[in-house]
Amino acid sequence: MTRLEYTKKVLEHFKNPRNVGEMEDADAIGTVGNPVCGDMMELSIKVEGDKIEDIKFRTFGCASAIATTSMLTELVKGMDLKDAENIKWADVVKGLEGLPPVKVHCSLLAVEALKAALYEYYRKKGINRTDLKPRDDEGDEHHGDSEKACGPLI
Amino acid sequence: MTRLEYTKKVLEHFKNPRNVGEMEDADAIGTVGNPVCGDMMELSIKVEGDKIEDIKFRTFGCASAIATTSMLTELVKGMDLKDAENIKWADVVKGLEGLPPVKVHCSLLAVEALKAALYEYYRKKGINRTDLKPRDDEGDEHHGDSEKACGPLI
Amino acid sequence: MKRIYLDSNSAMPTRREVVEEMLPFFTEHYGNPSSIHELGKKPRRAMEVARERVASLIGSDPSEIIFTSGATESINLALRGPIPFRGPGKDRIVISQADHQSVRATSAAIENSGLRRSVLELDGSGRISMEEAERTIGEDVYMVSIPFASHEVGTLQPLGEVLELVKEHGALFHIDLTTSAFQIPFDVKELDADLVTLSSVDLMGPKGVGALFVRKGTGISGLIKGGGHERGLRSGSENIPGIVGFGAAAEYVKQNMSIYSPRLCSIRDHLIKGLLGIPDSHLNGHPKSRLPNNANIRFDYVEGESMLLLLDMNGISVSSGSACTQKNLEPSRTLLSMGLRHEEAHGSLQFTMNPDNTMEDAKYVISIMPEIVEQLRDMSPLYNP
Amino acid sequence: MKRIYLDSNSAMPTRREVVEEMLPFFTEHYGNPSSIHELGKKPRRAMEVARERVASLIGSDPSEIIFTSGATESINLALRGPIPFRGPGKDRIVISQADHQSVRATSAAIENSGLRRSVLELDGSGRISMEEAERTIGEDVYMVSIPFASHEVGTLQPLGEVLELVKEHGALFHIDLTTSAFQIPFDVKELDADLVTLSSVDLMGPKGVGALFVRKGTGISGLIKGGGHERGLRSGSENIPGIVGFGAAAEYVKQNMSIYSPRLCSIRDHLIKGLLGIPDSHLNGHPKSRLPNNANIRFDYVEGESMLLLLDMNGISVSSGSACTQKNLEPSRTLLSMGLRHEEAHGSLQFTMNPDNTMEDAKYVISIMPEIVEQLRDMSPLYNP
Ligand SMILES: Cc1ncc(COP(=O)(O)O)c(C=O)c1O
Ligand SMILES: Cc1ncc(COP(=O)(O)O)c(C=O)c1O
Repeated sequence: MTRLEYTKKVLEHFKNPRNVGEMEDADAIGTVGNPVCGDMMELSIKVEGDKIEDIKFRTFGCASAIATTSMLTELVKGMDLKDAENIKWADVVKGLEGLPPVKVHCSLLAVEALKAALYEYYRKKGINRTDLKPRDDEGDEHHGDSEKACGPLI
Repeated sequence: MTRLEYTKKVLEHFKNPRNVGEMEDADAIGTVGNPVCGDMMELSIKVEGDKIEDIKFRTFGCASAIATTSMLTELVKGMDLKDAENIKWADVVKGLEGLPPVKVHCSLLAVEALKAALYEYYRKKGINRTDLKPRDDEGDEHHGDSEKACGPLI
Repeated sequence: MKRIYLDSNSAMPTRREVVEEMLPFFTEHYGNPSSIHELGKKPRRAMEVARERVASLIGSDPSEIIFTSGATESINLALRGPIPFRGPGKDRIVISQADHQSVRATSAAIENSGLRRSVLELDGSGRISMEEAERTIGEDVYMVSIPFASHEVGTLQPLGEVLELVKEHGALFHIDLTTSAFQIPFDVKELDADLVTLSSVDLMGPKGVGALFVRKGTGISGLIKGGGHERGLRSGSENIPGIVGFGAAAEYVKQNMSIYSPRLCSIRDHLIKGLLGIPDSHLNGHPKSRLPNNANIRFDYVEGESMLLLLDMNGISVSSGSACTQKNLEPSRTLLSMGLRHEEAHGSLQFTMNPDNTMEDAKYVISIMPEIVEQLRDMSPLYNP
Repeated sequence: MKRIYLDSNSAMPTRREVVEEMLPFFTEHYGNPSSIHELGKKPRRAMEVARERVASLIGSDPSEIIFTSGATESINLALRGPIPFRGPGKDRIVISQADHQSVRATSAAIENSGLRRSVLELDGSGRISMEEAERTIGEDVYMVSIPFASHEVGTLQPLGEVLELVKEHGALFHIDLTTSAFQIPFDVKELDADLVTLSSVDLMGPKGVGALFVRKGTGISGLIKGGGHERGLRSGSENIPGIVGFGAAAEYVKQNMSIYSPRLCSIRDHLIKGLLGIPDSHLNGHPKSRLPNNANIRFDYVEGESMLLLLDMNGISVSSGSACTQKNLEPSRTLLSMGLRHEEAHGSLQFTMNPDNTMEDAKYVISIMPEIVEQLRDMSPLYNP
């Protein structure tokens, strides 16, 4: 039943999140999620040349939502835009040394936030990167009214 | 839940039953019950004048079957035939200071045994006391095959 | 670090003197109470004493108490057992959004099996509305189930009024007493419900034991079939140590409730007042008509699990009404029914006490909470002061 | 007076070291295992250790173990849970006369609800006959339930042969392991039953806890609805001290069975031999293929409860297969199915042991029994030597 429990790494990121805050001079901001669903993330990036020079986040959500965003910012800070595009949720989970299955959606959301910021960054530059465009429907998966959605974890 | 438990008096009669045995020179013997149903009683009486001069019993059955027969013999020994006829199961139960509800049928059976003996005594004297004649069907009550008969006590 | 436990809704410690009473029944008086030999006697009598003690807590006759394995089983038995005995045309069950998930899930299963179900909504204070109840409870209803109080937000329910309605329409009334039994007196002679659920752990007794009060004459069939224990309503060899502990706990509660409940009220009120000092914080549930042990507060712009974990890191145990905690991702239906928006439900915390809690506990929570809320708000995109 | 307990079928003492393991979970680690704060951890981990220990006893995966409140509940779940998942045309359950009353009553309820039921009879030794099983188990059967051994007369059942038949006809196989688990090894990898019932008290653990092994992939729905505990198959807050004790007992049994079981066999054989020295006494059940802890003897011309009470007065606890004991007045169906006449069933005694019993116990019983039988025969109208 460790599936309910967070790794030390998650708790550490939760307690001392890296790169928290707003960014006055952000080149782009990506926002995903919905407070209705219990988590919402905002990622601000500053790009210099082809690199993510600086990154900041704000998250409303559970410990894993906060930790995954924090982890993500740590992973992509200083990274080439190309490489950042290719970050996968699994990289975030790996960086955190694992997530309870029920919390994996948080890592998906963090990656979505990054893509949203990158989409916005390119859009401002006049490049339409539809492949990075955020889906409208995320968050819905854990928000049904059915008995199933209310069922046990395993 | 004392309903499962015997009174001290029952246990005392069970352990040291009065008037156990056969009687060589019995005036009449009454036998009721059926080993199939778990209890069977045999009462032998000796009559002098109008009095039950002596009485003996043998019982196959549970502690309460033995105790009720023992109690009954104690009650009627030396009694007028008339009075003996009027012994009720409640007198036996009272003598024993109570019986668990599920065992009350034993006291009925003991009284039946006495009546059977008296019936036999009168029959031998040429008097047909049908009112004392044992029923043929006793014992059947706790011998069905239905789930109900197998149900809980209360 | 001293630990402050404010999650008594999730579990309560078993009192030491209760454990002491249980102990001989594991290793010494271990016989089966149905045994007619010597070793059956002590467990049989101990079980009867326990039955009398539990009955006495709610003013019932001991023969009306059926021992079960806990509140959830009692609720399953209460809601489903009477179905075969219901009158013609009676094919609907009425529950409320104040009910525990065990009531919700059991009634959902009843609905799946072909009957119908209505769920009463709550007003902003967490109470069912009598107006809706009047509209909803009709002649086709075989049972109405209402908790004494919402276990989440603590709001007391208008049981007396509901009872009148229920009787008027010839239905059965089940009251879930799980959360209130240790803190508010209840008597089945004063409020003649047909079925009442009780739980041992919620009386500071052992886990794994519960009871259902079944008023004499109520038609009901057992769910768990077998040897015909508990008047045929609950088969299975009896959990004697558990039952003994349950009885001891009921006795303790009966003797001491009038001492500790007022104390819990004071601590609760202090805690509520202190926490509402935090900006943008709100009380969930009724300010007065609520369980003595329950404070349920929501903090705007932040999420429950995060607060819960930061409190935990500071030695404080609480529960949250959040989507992100426990076994499912749904926000509390009770909170939603009260009109809270999802994000408000997500930001709610339950502080629930037991008699071991002290005023110092409340004070410590009040001292810690502001920085936790602030820390999380500082990273919340919803918070733009 | 020293007490000699030979009624382990009715209840067993909980081992002291098992109680010791349970104790901290009442007063110290009392949290709810679903809680995500600190107090949820110890109970959560302890529950997983217990699950592994119980699984290990029968060679299963821990995820295949569902904790319940005891054998009776496990049996109800095993027999009824798969009904919604059964294949088309599969509407019959097959049980045997060796089964416990909980299997009989549950399957009777299933029959009442519209399905059908067949009950396999026993041969003179207490075994089901494979010939009858072959005739009975067909394509319309969704489940066959057979105990590892008759708990009354101790006769082992031909599980392997039945299993083949069951698989051939696409049915599920439930084995009631309640009485055998502490004394004969069993492995679900060697005998691939779909469902296996286990009971804590019958492993010298606490009462009020049991388990159902549910093989991965078996379609089954829960009976007790609620919070969705135990993979949704058994809702209700977990009885952590009980589960911990169950695990500790399973571990003890696994480590020690090979030591005490052969010893129980010797005591059993000595007891049987000694008691058969009494004239007109007979062994019920198979002379060799029987549970190590079980001796079941009948004494002609006398009735069970009377013997039981006289033994009790001499400090010996046993059970009887008699009409006059326990909660009902019926003679044992197992004994009747074996061909005993009612009066023979009434005169049968069950001597059932646990690892605390010694050869001295058997010797004492053998020394006492003849006078008891004689005393009762002397007052029996059936006995005319
Ligand atoms: C009001 C209420 N009813 C029922 C239950 C179910 O209790 P259990 O999980 O102990 O069976 C709970 C559990 O906390 C509860 O709070
Ligand atoms: C073989 C068997 N199965 C099931 C049971 C039922 O167990 P419980 O009464 O503990 O639920 C028993 C009880 O002794 C048993 O012997």
